[in-house]
Amino acid sequence: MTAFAKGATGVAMGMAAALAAGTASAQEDPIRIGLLLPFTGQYAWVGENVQPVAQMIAEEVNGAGGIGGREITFVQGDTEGVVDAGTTAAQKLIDVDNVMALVGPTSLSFSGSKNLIIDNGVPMVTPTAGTTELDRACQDVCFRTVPSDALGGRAIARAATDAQYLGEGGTAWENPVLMVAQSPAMVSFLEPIERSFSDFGVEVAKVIEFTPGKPSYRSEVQEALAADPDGIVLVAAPEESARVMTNAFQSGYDGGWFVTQDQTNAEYIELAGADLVNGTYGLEEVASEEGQELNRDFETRYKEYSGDDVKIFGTNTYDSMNVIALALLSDQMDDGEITRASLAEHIRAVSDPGEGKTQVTSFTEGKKALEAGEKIDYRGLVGPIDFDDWGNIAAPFGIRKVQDGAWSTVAVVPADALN
Amino acid sequence: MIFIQTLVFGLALGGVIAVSAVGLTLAYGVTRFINFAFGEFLTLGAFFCLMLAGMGLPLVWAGLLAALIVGVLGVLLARAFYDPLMSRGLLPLLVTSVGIAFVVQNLVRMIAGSNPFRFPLPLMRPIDIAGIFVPREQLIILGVALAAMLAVHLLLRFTMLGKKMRAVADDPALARVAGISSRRVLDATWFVSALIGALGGILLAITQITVAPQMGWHFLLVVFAAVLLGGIGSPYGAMIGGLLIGLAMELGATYIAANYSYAFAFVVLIAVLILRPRGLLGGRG
Amino acid sequence: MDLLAFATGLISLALIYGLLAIGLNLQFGFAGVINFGYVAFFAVGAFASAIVTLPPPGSEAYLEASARYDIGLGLPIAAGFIAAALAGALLALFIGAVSARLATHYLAVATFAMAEVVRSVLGNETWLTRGEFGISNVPQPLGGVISPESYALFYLALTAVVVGLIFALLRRLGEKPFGRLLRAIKDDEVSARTLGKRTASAKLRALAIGGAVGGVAGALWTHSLGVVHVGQFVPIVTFQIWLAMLMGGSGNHWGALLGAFVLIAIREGTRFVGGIPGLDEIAAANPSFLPSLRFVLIGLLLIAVVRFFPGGLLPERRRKAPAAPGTAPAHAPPVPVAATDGPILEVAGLRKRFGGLAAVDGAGFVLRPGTITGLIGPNGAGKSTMIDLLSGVQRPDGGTVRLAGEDITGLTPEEIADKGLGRTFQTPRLYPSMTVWENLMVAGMPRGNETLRAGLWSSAARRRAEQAAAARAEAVLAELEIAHMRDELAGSLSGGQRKLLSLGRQMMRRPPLILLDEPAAGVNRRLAGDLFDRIAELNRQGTTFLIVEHEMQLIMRYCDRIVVMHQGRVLAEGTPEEIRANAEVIEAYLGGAVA
Amino acid sequence: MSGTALQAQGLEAGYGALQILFGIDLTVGQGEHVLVFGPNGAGKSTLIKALFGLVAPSAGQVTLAGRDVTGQAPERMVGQGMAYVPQVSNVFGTMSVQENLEIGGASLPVAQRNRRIEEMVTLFPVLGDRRKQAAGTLSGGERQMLALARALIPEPSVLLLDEPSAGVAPKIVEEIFLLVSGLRQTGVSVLMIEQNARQALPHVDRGYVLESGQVRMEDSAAALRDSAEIAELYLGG
Repeated sequence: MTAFAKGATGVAMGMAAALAAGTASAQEDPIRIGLLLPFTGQYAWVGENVQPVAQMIAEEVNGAGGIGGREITFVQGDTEGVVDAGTTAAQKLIDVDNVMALVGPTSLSFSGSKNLIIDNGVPMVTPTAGTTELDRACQDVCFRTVPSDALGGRAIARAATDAQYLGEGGTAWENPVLMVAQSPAMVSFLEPIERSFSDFGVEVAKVIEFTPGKPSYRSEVQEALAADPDGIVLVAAPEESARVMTNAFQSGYDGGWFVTQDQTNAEYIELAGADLVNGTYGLEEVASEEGQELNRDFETRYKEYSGDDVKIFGTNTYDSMNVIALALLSDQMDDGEITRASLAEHIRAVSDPGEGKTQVTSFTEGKKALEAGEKIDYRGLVGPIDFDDWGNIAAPFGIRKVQDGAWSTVAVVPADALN
Repeated sequence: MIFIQTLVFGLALGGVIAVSAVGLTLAYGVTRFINFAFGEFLTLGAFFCLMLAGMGLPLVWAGLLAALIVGVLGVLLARAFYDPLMSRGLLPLLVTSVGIAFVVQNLVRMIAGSNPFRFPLPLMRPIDIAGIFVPREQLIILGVALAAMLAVHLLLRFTMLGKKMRAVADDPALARVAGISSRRVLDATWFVSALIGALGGILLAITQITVAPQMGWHFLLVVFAAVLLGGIGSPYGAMIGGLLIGLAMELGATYIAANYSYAFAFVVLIAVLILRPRGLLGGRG
Repeated sequence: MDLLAFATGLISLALIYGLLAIGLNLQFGFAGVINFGYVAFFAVGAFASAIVTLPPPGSEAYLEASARYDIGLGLPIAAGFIAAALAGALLALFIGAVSARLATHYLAVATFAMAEVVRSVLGNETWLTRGEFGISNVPQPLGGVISPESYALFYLALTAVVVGLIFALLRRLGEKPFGRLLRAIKDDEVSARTLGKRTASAKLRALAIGGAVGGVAGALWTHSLGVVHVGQFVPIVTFQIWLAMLMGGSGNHWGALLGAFVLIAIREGTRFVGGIPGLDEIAAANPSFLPSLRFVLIGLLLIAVVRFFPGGLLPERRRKAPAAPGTAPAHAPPVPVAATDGPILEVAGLRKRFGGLAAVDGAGFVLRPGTITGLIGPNGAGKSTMIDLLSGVQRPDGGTVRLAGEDITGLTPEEIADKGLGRTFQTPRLYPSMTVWENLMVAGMPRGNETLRAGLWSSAARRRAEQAAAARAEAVLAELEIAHMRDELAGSLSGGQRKLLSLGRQMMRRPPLILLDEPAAGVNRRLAGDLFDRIAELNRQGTTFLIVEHEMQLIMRYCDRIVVMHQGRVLAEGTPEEIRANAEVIEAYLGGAVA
Repeated sequence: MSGTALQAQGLEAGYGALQILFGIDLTVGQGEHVLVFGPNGAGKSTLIKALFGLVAPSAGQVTLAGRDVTGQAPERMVGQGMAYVPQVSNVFGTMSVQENLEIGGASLPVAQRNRRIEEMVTLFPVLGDRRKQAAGTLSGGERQMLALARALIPEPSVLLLDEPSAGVAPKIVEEIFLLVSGLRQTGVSVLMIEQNARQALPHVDRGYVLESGQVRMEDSAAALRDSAEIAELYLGG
């Protein structure tokens, strides 16, 4: 065998393996849902946080008899946190695995897989992409259960500038500094936060962008402290956030902190240390008092399921999966057949508010209502989950604060307060 | 004032870099190739330390034991993957070391997951000296770094093993002729290199608070910069290079642009190399 | 399920990676640069092409796409590809400038760092690249015209055409004098320089082409996805390209292309890892388990390829030389030297120290045109160093060398070779991975034919030059009686044949003065005699020789004059008879109180 | 002479396809000093490397005090009692004189090593004055002394010297040969290859003349010195 033939055989074998795997999975019955997320590379933690929550819901669905007898299974599509791998991962999920819907992608992979998703009409309900880039990116098949960073940023500015949202003993910030990590998921907060502070009458004293992945941020912190802030809004992944806050502590800073919904979870307290983050304000997407209760229930349930605390994107994933599962069920009950196009329509149908609709907050509840012939309106942990034309949700926000090593809610910023 | 404060911060970061760089450059001196898997020694050191501390071992002992484990792993890796290629020139070794970096880094993620862990060092308020904040962690880092560098110095100057290592680094052919078994010196070198790397990783974990599978790989570039700046293969050069790179990064972040501080370290490096192609203290390439 | 669509996308990607591997192969395989930052070319190409082709801000297309960026020139896509190639080439020239100063290791790390600096710049200069947001409205060729369903196929065709075109160009180039020169440099740069080759500029050109190819790959990539984001260009991409190149075999472009297909097959094939009993249970507890396993496999593959396939899957094949032209073999005329009645070479007070050792310590002698002079002396007398100094391979510390009256002291080897001084080496320093015929052709090709342009367009004059050189090569092959070895690799020749070929390369050039460093060492006695007969024949035709040799019988028989060196100085000079009778010389050889 | 220290029988060696040595027979008696010389390219360096295991012999046998050591790795040769001083770069330039000597005794117990170092410093007093100095800064003659001393530290039975006069100022050459000659008192056997035959011969007991990889002559030093054949050999017939 010549060397070329050997090489060619290698290629053929690789392709054949791909084919075999593809056809094998096509003959099975379950409904496949793609997890188009980074599982390796710099953002591997995103996939790792989302998948268990999605799995928990899938088990709930499958335990209750699945979708018309068909189980929900997941296929991983590792985007590796880079564009071309994200595209090929999406290609495989859509063309080979024939997934019915996507959980994901992140904002980075969205740009590379956007055309694939739209051309093939695959409904995606992403729990992870809050970037303002997606605010007006695609209609009909794109949905997200994470509010646009534009809204989140505005809520932070609103709360920080108004003592009524800061709980007992809280004072409004007058000289805030904004620190933002340079990563796709974070930078989109920058402009909304800075602008919103200004809208609410307080100028941001300094904006500091920093490179993720550095071992320390002492110089960046020093620069922030030079502006003598009474509070710092910190937008970064948990790892960098912990580092920045520690470095600030080591530099003698004792002012306030405000973090985004990304760090407003028990996991972050554990990573950064309760002593360090005590008194830190955080953001949470909640509808109401009731919503807060649901959140606590979810935290307990997840802890039982996985033995772990809820991490970033956990609540958003919960809502994404519930919406998908309920839409699948509703679609299946409609005419016994599920297609990507009909599923996208049913995603709207089960989540939009409406006269006479039954409000449900979980798959089990929703299933009961659907089987009773009712129309449903899913209301989630993140908010009422009512998608606008571009698949965005508008959520009121809860303001939380670390007290005695745990997050507790100190106020709710209603949607109209953000105007 | 800010300048002095920046110097203080830069020194501590430089200490971490310097320790790691010494480990890398020691191995280079004897083996004549840059080990791209060196960053994984850092990662493994931090993870083993974390694991042992989690099993209830006091942090200091956990760190030392972790370093020893990584040292042994380093020898095993080198024997399995590098030794068979020693006679094949530079490129196969470089590429193999990149492959090992991929494998180790992803194995760590397969076992430990992707989410970062907190390094279990309690939070401490800084010491305030006339308005200059000196974080206690930094004192620990500097202390350990100085001790490690002193230990390397003593090893190289005053022990037979260290002298053999220097002899092999100086002239491998002559060392053989003088009756030194390069096999054993090589093993010892890998052990020391990996051990110091692991120590560097633990210091890095203290600096950056967290432990994650990619930490070593990310830090590797800075370590490279230090090694090259000091002159490849020169342990004392690596120490100086490490401190300088640490200072350059912090000064660059403070006075030039925070988001360019990595780039700044490399620009300094490339500029120095263009002026002195063999680094500050490097004799040979 | 639509496997065709899946495969289409992957084949396009494999072609793009193939292009990257080819570009890297040019830089590493030919210019010898260990570039661990190759992804930077991919990056600058992608951004350059995107920025050049994006609709300008404020334009209708800009508003339609609700795009957001500050720069966009709105030029046609072809301009984007050109810009990408230029951007890649410019970056390569920068590396070329640095690489001249740095040794291998430093260069590997410096390029690695350079790529990170590039990434840092692209990530930070948001006015240019939108930083972490990325640019997502990059125009796609015929984007509105072709239906979305068939667009992937269309783009695959486009990619195949672009890659095929570049591939064909490079192949053509490889068969031309320029390509031959690059392969010669890869095998032995110093010996190429002593044949008068401008190796530095040839290497720089190879680097630039490699950079341009990487840039074009970037353009192909960005227009296929319609987006460009700095997060793509991480170091792991560089190493995947290395993997592709090494798997293929670093000697040829087919290998690089094949390697890229294998890489993509493995990279994407491993996405199907799973379903192994026991594995899924572990995987359930850690979602990163299986995806990380993929990279463990890729890492192991990298290790295994290097260890077990040192030549790659597709080792370099021997090229068969075109059939010999029918024209009668003829000698090339010797290179003319400025007419002079005086000596052809004058050496005076030449000095060279290595550390504490004075290898050549004020030596001087004179060569008359048309003579054969032997240069002898005990080991360490400085003979080889003398040859190196005369040919420019080493720079003298002092003294002068005049060739036909012209001062050539301190010139580069290629300049000295052009002035009419040829040399051979003690170990022949051929181009082992090239055939005998190619070795001769490299030597015999005039410089003007080795340009990049000459590789792309061959004029009638250039074809004539090639034919003339080929005819000369046949003559030399016949004269040295190695015509049967014509298509053998030089690396497979015996010691004696190598010496012959090494002389043959000089016969292709026919300089008026040739320095031979131990032409008979390691050659059996009969062949050594033949060799000296050839030398004598060339000498009759007008070539002057200076020969370092230990085989005294040969020296005494063939040389007109003998120069004896001892401890870096000229100890004696004269006819063979005079030298044999010289007591000092005998003392020098046998040791004793000479100095 | 009470026995054979080193013996080579039918030794053949070369580099790849290039054979250099064609069946060399050679003996060095205990305490004997033997010179191997011959014109350039005769194979002297290859011979000494083949004896020491730096070049693997393709045929033949090397025995050290009766033990077969053919083709053993150099570092093992040292353990067997053979020492070798290369022609150039024979000291560790970045290390001090003292450290060079210590490396020579790396395998010895500390006490013995220190004793041997002191003995060597007595034998070569110049080294004692320069203990702290980096070996790279020594003069050519001092380097040769250091190299000799380093090789002698483990008390070898046979010492191989590769052109000790190479790269040394002419006036030092005689001094070095005298030093080597002085080693007789230690009882070590010496095999020296040297181009500088006339100057070396008075200091040795016996000599071999090598030509084209074969032994052309073998005789006592005195007889070789007076041989007319030798000059002819060097300068061609």
